[in-house]
Amino acid sequence: MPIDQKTPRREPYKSALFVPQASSRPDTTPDFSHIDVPQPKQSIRPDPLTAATEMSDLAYGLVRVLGDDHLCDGPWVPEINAEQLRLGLKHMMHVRAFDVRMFKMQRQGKLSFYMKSTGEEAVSVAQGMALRANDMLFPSYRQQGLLFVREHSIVDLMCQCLSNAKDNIKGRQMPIFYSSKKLNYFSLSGNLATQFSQAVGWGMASAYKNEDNVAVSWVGDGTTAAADVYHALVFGSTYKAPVILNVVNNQWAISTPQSFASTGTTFAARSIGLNIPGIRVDGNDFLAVYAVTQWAAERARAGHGPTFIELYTYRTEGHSTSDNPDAYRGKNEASFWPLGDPIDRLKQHLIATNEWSEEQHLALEEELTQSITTNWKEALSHGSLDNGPHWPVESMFEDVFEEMPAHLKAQSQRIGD
Amino acid sequence: MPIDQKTPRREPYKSALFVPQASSRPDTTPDFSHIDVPQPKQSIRPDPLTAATEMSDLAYGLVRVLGDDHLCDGPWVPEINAEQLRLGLKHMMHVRAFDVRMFKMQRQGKLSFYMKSTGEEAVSVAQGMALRANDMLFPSYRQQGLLFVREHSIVDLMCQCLSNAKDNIKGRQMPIFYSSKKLNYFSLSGNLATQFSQAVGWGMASAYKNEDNVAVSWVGDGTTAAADVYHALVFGSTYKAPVILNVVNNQWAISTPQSFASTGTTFAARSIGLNIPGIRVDGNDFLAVYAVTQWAAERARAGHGPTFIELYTYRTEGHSTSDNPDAYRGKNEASFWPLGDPIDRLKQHLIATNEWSEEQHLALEEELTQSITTNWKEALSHGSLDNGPHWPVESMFEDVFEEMPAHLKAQSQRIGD
Amino acid sequence: MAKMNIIQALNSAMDICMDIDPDVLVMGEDVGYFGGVFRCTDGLFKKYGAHRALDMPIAEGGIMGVAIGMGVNGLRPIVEIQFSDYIYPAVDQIVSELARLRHRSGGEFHAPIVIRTPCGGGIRGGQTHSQSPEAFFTHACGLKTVMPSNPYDAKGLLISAIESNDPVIFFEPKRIYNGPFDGNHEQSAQAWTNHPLGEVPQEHYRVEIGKASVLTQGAHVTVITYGNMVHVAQGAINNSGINAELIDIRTLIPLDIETIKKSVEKTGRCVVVHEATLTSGFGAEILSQVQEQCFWHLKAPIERVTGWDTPYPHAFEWQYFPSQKRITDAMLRTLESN
Amino acid sequence: MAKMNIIQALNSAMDICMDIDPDVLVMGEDVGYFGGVFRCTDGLFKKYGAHRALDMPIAEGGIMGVAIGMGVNGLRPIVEIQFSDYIYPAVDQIVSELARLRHRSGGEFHAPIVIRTPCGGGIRGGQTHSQSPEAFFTHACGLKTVMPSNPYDAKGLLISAIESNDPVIFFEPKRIYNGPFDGNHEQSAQAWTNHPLGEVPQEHYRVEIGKASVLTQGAHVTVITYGNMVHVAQGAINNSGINAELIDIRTLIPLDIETIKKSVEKTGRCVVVHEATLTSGFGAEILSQVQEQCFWHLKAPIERVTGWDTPYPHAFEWQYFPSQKRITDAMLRTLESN
Ligand SMILES: Cc1ncc(C[n+]2csc(CCOP(=O)(O)OP(=O)(O)O)c2C)c(N)n1
Ligand SMILES: Cc1ncc(C[n+]2csc(CCOP(=O)(O)OP(=O)(O)O)c2C)c(N)n1
Ligand SMILES: [Mg+2]
Ligand SMILES: [Mg+2]
Repeated sequence: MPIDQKTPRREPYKSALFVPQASSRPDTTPDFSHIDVPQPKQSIRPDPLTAATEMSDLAYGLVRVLGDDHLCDGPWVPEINAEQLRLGLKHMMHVRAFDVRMFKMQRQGKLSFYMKSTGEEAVSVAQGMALRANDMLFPSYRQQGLLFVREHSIVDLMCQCLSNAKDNIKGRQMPIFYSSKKLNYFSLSGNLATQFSQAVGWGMASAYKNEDNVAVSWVGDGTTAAADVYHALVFGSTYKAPVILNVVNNQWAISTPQSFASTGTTFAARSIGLNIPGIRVDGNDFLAVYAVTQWAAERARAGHGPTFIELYTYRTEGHSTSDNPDAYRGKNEASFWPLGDPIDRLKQHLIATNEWSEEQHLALEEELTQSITTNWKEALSHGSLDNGPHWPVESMFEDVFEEMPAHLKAQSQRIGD
Repeated sequence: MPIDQKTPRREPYKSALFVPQASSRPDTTPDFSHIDVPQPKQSIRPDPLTAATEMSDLAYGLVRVLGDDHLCDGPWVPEINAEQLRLGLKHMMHVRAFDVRMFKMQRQGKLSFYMKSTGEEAVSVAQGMALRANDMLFPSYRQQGLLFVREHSIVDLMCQCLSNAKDNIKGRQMPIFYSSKKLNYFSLSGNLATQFSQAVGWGMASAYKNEDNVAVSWVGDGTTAAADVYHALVFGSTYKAPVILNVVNNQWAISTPQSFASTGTTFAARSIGLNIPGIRVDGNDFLAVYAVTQWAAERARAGHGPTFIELYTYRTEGHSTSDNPDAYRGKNEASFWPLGDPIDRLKQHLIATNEWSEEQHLALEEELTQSITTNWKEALSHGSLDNGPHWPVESMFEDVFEEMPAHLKAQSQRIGD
Repeated sequence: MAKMNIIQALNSAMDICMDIDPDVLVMGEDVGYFGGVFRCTDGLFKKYGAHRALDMPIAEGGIMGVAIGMGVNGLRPIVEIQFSDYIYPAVDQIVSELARLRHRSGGEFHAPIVIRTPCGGGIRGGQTHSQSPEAFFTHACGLKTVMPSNPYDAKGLLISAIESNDPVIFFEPKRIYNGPFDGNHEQSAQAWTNHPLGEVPQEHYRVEIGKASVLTQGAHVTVITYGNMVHVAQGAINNSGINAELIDIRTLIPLDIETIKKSVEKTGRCVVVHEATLTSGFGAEILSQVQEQCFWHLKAPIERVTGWDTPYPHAFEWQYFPSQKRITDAMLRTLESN
Repeated sequence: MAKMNIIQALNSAMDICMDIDPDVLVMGEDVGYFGGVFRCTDGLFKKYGAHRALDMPIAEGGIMGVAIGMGVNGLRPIVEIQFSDYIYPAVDQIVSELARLRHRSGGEFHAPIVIRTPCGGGIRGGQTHSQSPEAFFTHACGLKTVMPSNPYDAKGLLISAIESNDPVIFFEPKRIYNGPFDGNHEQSAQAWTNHPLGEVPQEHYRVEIGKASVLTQGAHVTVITYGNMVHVAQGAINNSGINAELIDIRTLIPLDIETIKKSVEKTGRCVVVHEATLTSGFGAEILSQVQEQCFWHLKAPIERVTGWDTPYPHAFEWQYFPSQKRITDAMLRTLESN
C-alpha cells in the first residue's frame, strides 16, 4: 500500500535473514586467525591430466612452495632458474614503482583515475611468465603486471593513462584500460566479468583451428558472482576449451568483503561441480603461482580443458583512486594478512639462496624509480588529458564501424556547432 | 577478410574442439547402460542440518526408495500413508489424462499450443504433496502437477489454455502459462530460468519477515546453463535463503541432449562448490522424491538455506506440440530408460502392498478420462481462442500499469482505427 | 535462379559462406543436429560437421560472450538467438562489448559476428514468441541492424552481413519465413513461390547493407516500413488504390535517409509503420529524421502505425498486429489534411 | 526546510520511507555498510541495520531477480545499480519480467520496485561511467521512467516512486549530485546551497510522477529536456537572452505531453535536448509526439541536440557533452526559419 504521513508507522520485522560479515570494519580489529596456512609439504600435485573429480581436495587446500624459511619445498617446486626469478622480482618491483608514481600523478591531478595492484604483483607477473607469448590474455584492470612481463613500452602505458596524442586507444577510455593487440593483451572493459566467457570463446576458436594457444582470464573475488563467470565455466567445460580461468581473491571488492561472494567456502571449489579442476594457491608465493599456472597450461594444451585457479592474496591499498578503504575496513588490515608480501617473499627467497642481496635490491629499486621518472617526463611530453595534445577530435567518430557511415560523417562535421 | 566468389575456397580446419554427444540419434540405438541404478539400501540419509560440504556424495549418488520388488527400502523411506499414496497416484493419473486430452485438442486446432509432462509426473505431484500450502511455487512450464495437488479447478486450467472469457490471465499468454495467486503458484514466464532467482528473493523476504514459508523453484536440465540459475545459487547461499532449487533432468532440452549442460558430471554436483547440498534422486520414484523434498523443506525452515535437487527422469514425449522428437533422438528412446514410469511404479508399489488393484486402477483411469471430458465441454462453453468469447479487447491495455496512463487510454480508443 | 522461401534463402547464404570460408560457423540453441527450430540451419550439420554447426547450452549471454571471443580469434560466428524475445540475457555482451569493442580498443580488436534472430508476431506465439525488439539495438552505437522482407533480400543481405567486419544484428520476421503475409489472417497462407522476390539466385550475391528499396512508386504519400509490415502496407496500398510510394528500408542502421528524403520531398506526406510498440520504437527515429530533413515539404503530420504499448497479447493478436485498415486510415488522414 | 544536495535529498526520501514502512529496504553493491559509492544510502545501515541496507554480490541480473521475488512477497525493494552503465546484465529481469509481470499474470502479481541508478557524464568517467541508457527502458512497456534535475524534485519523485505499485526506473544525473552544472566546465563547481531548488523540506512530500515542470516561461521557442541538460539549457537561455520556454519533463514514462503541447502551440518552435546518443534516443519520441500533436503550429523544424552516436569518449568529454553553444545555435536556427 502506498505510504503516507498519515499511514501509521509500522514496526520493523525481527529479520531472520542471514547477512555475511566482513573480516574487519573500522571499529573492529582485523582477525585472519581462521585462515590456516599449510606447509608446502602438505600440498599434493596430481598429474596435470588427472580427472577433475579426482582432485577436489586441491580446491580446499592452499598450494605453496615457499616455506617460512623462504626455501622451496613440496611437490609443486617449479623448474625456474635464479635468473628468471630475478627477472620476476624486477617485474614486480617495476609494477609497484609504476603504481606508486601513477597514483601520485592522479593525486596531483595529472590523471583522471588510477588503480594499483599493490600486494598482488605475483599474480600477473608469475602467471605471465609461466605462459607463452601466443597465449591470449583477457585480464581485469588489476593485472597490469602482464604488460611488464611482455615488455610493453612503459611510456606508452603512461600515454594511455594520459589520454594524449600517443595513446594507442585514441583517448577513448579511462586510464589503465589498456589494449595491446601486438602483445595479445585484450582490450580492457569497464564491465566486470565480460572477458571471462570471451576468453573461453577465444580458446574454443584455438581448438577449432587446431592451434595450441591458450586463453587466460582473470576476475576478482567479488566479480565471481557475475553471470559471465558461470557462462565461462559452463561453456569452457562443455567444449573442454583450452583456457585458464583465474579468480584473484584479494579479500575485498570495493567496500564489500569476499564473504558476499564466497558463500562460506573457497572460490576454487566453485568449478568442481562443473567438472573443472579448482586449485587454491598462495597468491603471494611467486613460485607456487608459477607452478600452478604451468600445470594448468599443460593441461589445457593437452586438450583436457579449463582449470579454475583461486589466487589467494590481499588488496593492500584502496580499490582505486576514488576509494578510501579506511571507511569500511580495519586500519592496516593488510598488516594482519598472514601470507605476507609477494615482492618481499621472493626477495627473501633469492637472498636465502645467495642469488640476491639487500644492496642489489635497493639499487634495483632506485634504478626502477629513476627510469619511471624518465618515462613519465617523456610521456608527458606527448600531452595530457587536460592540456593535450590529444588525437584529433573528429577521431571520436572513427572505429564505431570499420568505415564511417554517412550519419556519423554528418555528426563529425557538426561538432563545432 | 570479406569473402567473395573470387576468394579461393579455403580448406576446412581439422578441428580439435570437443563437442558433446547425444544418448541417441535417429540413426543410432539408444543406450543407457552407463547409468548405474543403485539399490535403495545404498543411499545414505544425513541429518537435514548437516553441513553441505559433508555430504557431497549425495550429489553423485541416486536416492531411491522403491526397489525392484516395488517395496520400500533404505534410509529414505518417508512417513506417508497409503491414502496419501493413492491420492498421489490419482493426481499423477489425472495430470496424464489432462495432458493427453489437451494435446489432442491442440492437434484438432482447438488450442494454439500445449506441453505435456508425461513420464515426469512424480516430480510435481510428489514434491507438491511434500510442501505446505503457504510455500510459494516458482515452476517451469512442466510442473502442471503442482496445480492438481493444490486442487486448482480443471475447467479454469482449460479456460487459460483456451484464452477464453474465463481465462484468469485475460488471454494475455499462450496455453499452459498458468498463474494462481490464490494457490501460491507464480505466473509462468516464457523466459527460461528467470523464476529461479526470483524464488530466492521470495525466500529472502520470507526470512526477512521472519516467516517460515519456503520458496520452491524448478528448471530443466538444459536451463541449468542460464545465468539466473547461477544467480539463484550465489544469492541463495550467500543469504541462506529458505528455498528448494530443483533441476528436472529429463535428459533433453528441445533437440539438445543433457550432455550440452551437464559438463560430464551430475547436475546435483553443481551446488557443492557454492556450499549448498546437492542431491540426486530417482525422479520416477514417487517416495524418494517425496522424502528428499521433505528433507530439503525441513532444512530450509530451520534456517540452513537452499537445497539443490536433481530429479533424474525422462521426457517420454515431444518437447511441445511444435516438436517431433523422432527427428533428433532414437526411436522409442523412452523404452530404454532404466528408471521406468512413475505412475506404473507407484501403482505396482500399492498393489504389492495390497493397497491397490488393477481393477481399481482401470476404474480410476476411466473415471478421470470421463471427468476431463466433462470439464472440457464446460471449458469450451466459456469460449475459445478462435471463436471467443474473449475478454473485452480493451482489456489488453489494462495491467500494463496499476492505473492506465493517458497514452494507453488514447491508444485503447484507437484500436478500431 | 530457384524458388526459395526465406528459410531456404538464409540457409543458402550460410551454406555458400561456410563452403568458401572455414572461419564461418553457425552456433546456437538447436542449430546443429536438428537444424534449428525454424530449420534455417538444416543440413549444415551433415555437410560441415558438429564443429561448424555447433549446438550450444541454453544461455544467450554465454553464447554471445564466447562468440565475441571466437571473433577476436579470427572466426566469423553466425549466432542464432532462437527467438528475439530471448535476446535480453545477451544484451550486456552485445551492447557493452560487441558494439563497442572496435571503438574502445582504438581499432585494435573487433568481432565480425552476425546475430540472426526470428522476430515479430502473427504466429499465435504470445508475448514471448512475438516481440520486435529491433529499436533497442539501434540506440546502441556500433551495430548494423538489418531486417529483410523477402527471400531475395534475405540471402543477399545475410551474405553481406557475414562478410562485414562490423557486428550485424539480423532480424528475421518469422511470420513471412514461408510466405508473404498481408495481414489478412482469415485468408489461407501464401507461399513465396508465386512472389517475384521468391526468385533467388543459387550462387553468391550481395544486397548492400544500408540501402532501402522502393517497392512501389507513388505520388501522394510515402509509406516507410520494414519486415512483416512491408506486405501489410503493400496490401493496404493495393486494396485502397491510394497512389502511395512504398519504401522497405531493409536496414535500420545505417538508415538510407537519402532514398526516404527523395520520396517525401516528392509526396509531402509520410506514414511510418512497424510492428514493435509505439513509444521509442524505430518509427520515432524515422519520423524525426524525416521531420528534420523534409520539414518544408510536409503537407501533413507524419503518422506512425505500430503495435500498441503493451506486451504482445495472445488473445488479441489481430488487434495488436497493425492491420491494412489502420495503415489505410493513416494514409487517408495524411491525404485529407492540407 | 533545509539546504540539501541531490544525494542528501535522495537519502532523506529513503530514510523517511524506511522509517514508516518496514517493507521498504535498500539493496545493491556497496550500499550497506559503506553507504554507496556516491553515498546516497549513507547512514541507513547504521539506522536500520544490515538487513535493510543490504550489501549484495556483484551481479546486477541476480540483484534484479531477487528484488522481483522480494516484491512479489510484499516488500518494496529500492535497488541501486551502481552505475547505469552496468544495468545491462539486469535487462532481461527488468524488461522480460519486472515490466511485464502485472500484465502477463492478468493483474495477479506485481513487484513494486524502484531501481535507482546514477547516469550521465561530465565526471571524466569514460565510456563505462558516463552512459545515459534511459531510452532503452522507455521502449519496454510497463516501466515508469524518471530523471530529476534538482534536490527538491529528487526527493519528491523518489518518495512517489517508492510508494508506487508500479516498477520505477529512477535515473540520477551524477554530474549534478552535488551542484547544478551549466556545462561550463572551466568554471569552479557550483553547490546546491545557492539554488532555490536546493531548498528541501525535511518531512514527507511527493512530486507527482508524470508531470513536467515549466522552469522558464518564454514566447519564441520551447526547449524540452531533462536531467543534467536542464541546467545547460537554462544556461544557454540565460546567456543568449533568447525568449525561450524551458520544460523539464522530469518523467519520461508517462510523458506529460499536455504541458509540452501547450508550450509548443504557443511558441511554434521546439528544441529537444538530451545527453544520450542521438539515434533512437528519447528525443526522437518527444520530437515525434510534438510533430504529431503540434504540426500545424510548427514554424520551424524541431531540432535535437544530443550526445553523438559514439561511445562516450574519455578525452573528448566536452565535445561530446552537449554544450550551451550547441543548444543556442539550435534555438537560433529554429528562430531564423520562417
Ligand atoms: C557489471 C559491473 N558492475 C559493477 C561495477 C563496479 N565495480 C567496479 S570494480 C568493482 C569491485 C570488483 O571487486 P573484485 O571483483 O573483488 O575485484 P578487485 O577490484 O578486488 O580486483 C565494482 C563493483 C562494474 N565495473 N561492472
Ligand atoms: C531465455 C530462453 N532461451 C530459449 C528459450 C527457448 N526454449 C524453450 S524450452 C527450451 C528447452 C528447455 O529445456 P530444459 O531446460 O531441459 O526443460 P524441459 O523442456 O526439458 O523441461 C528452449 C531452448 C526460452 N524459452 N527462453
Ligand atoms: Mg577483490
Ligand atoms: Mg529437459
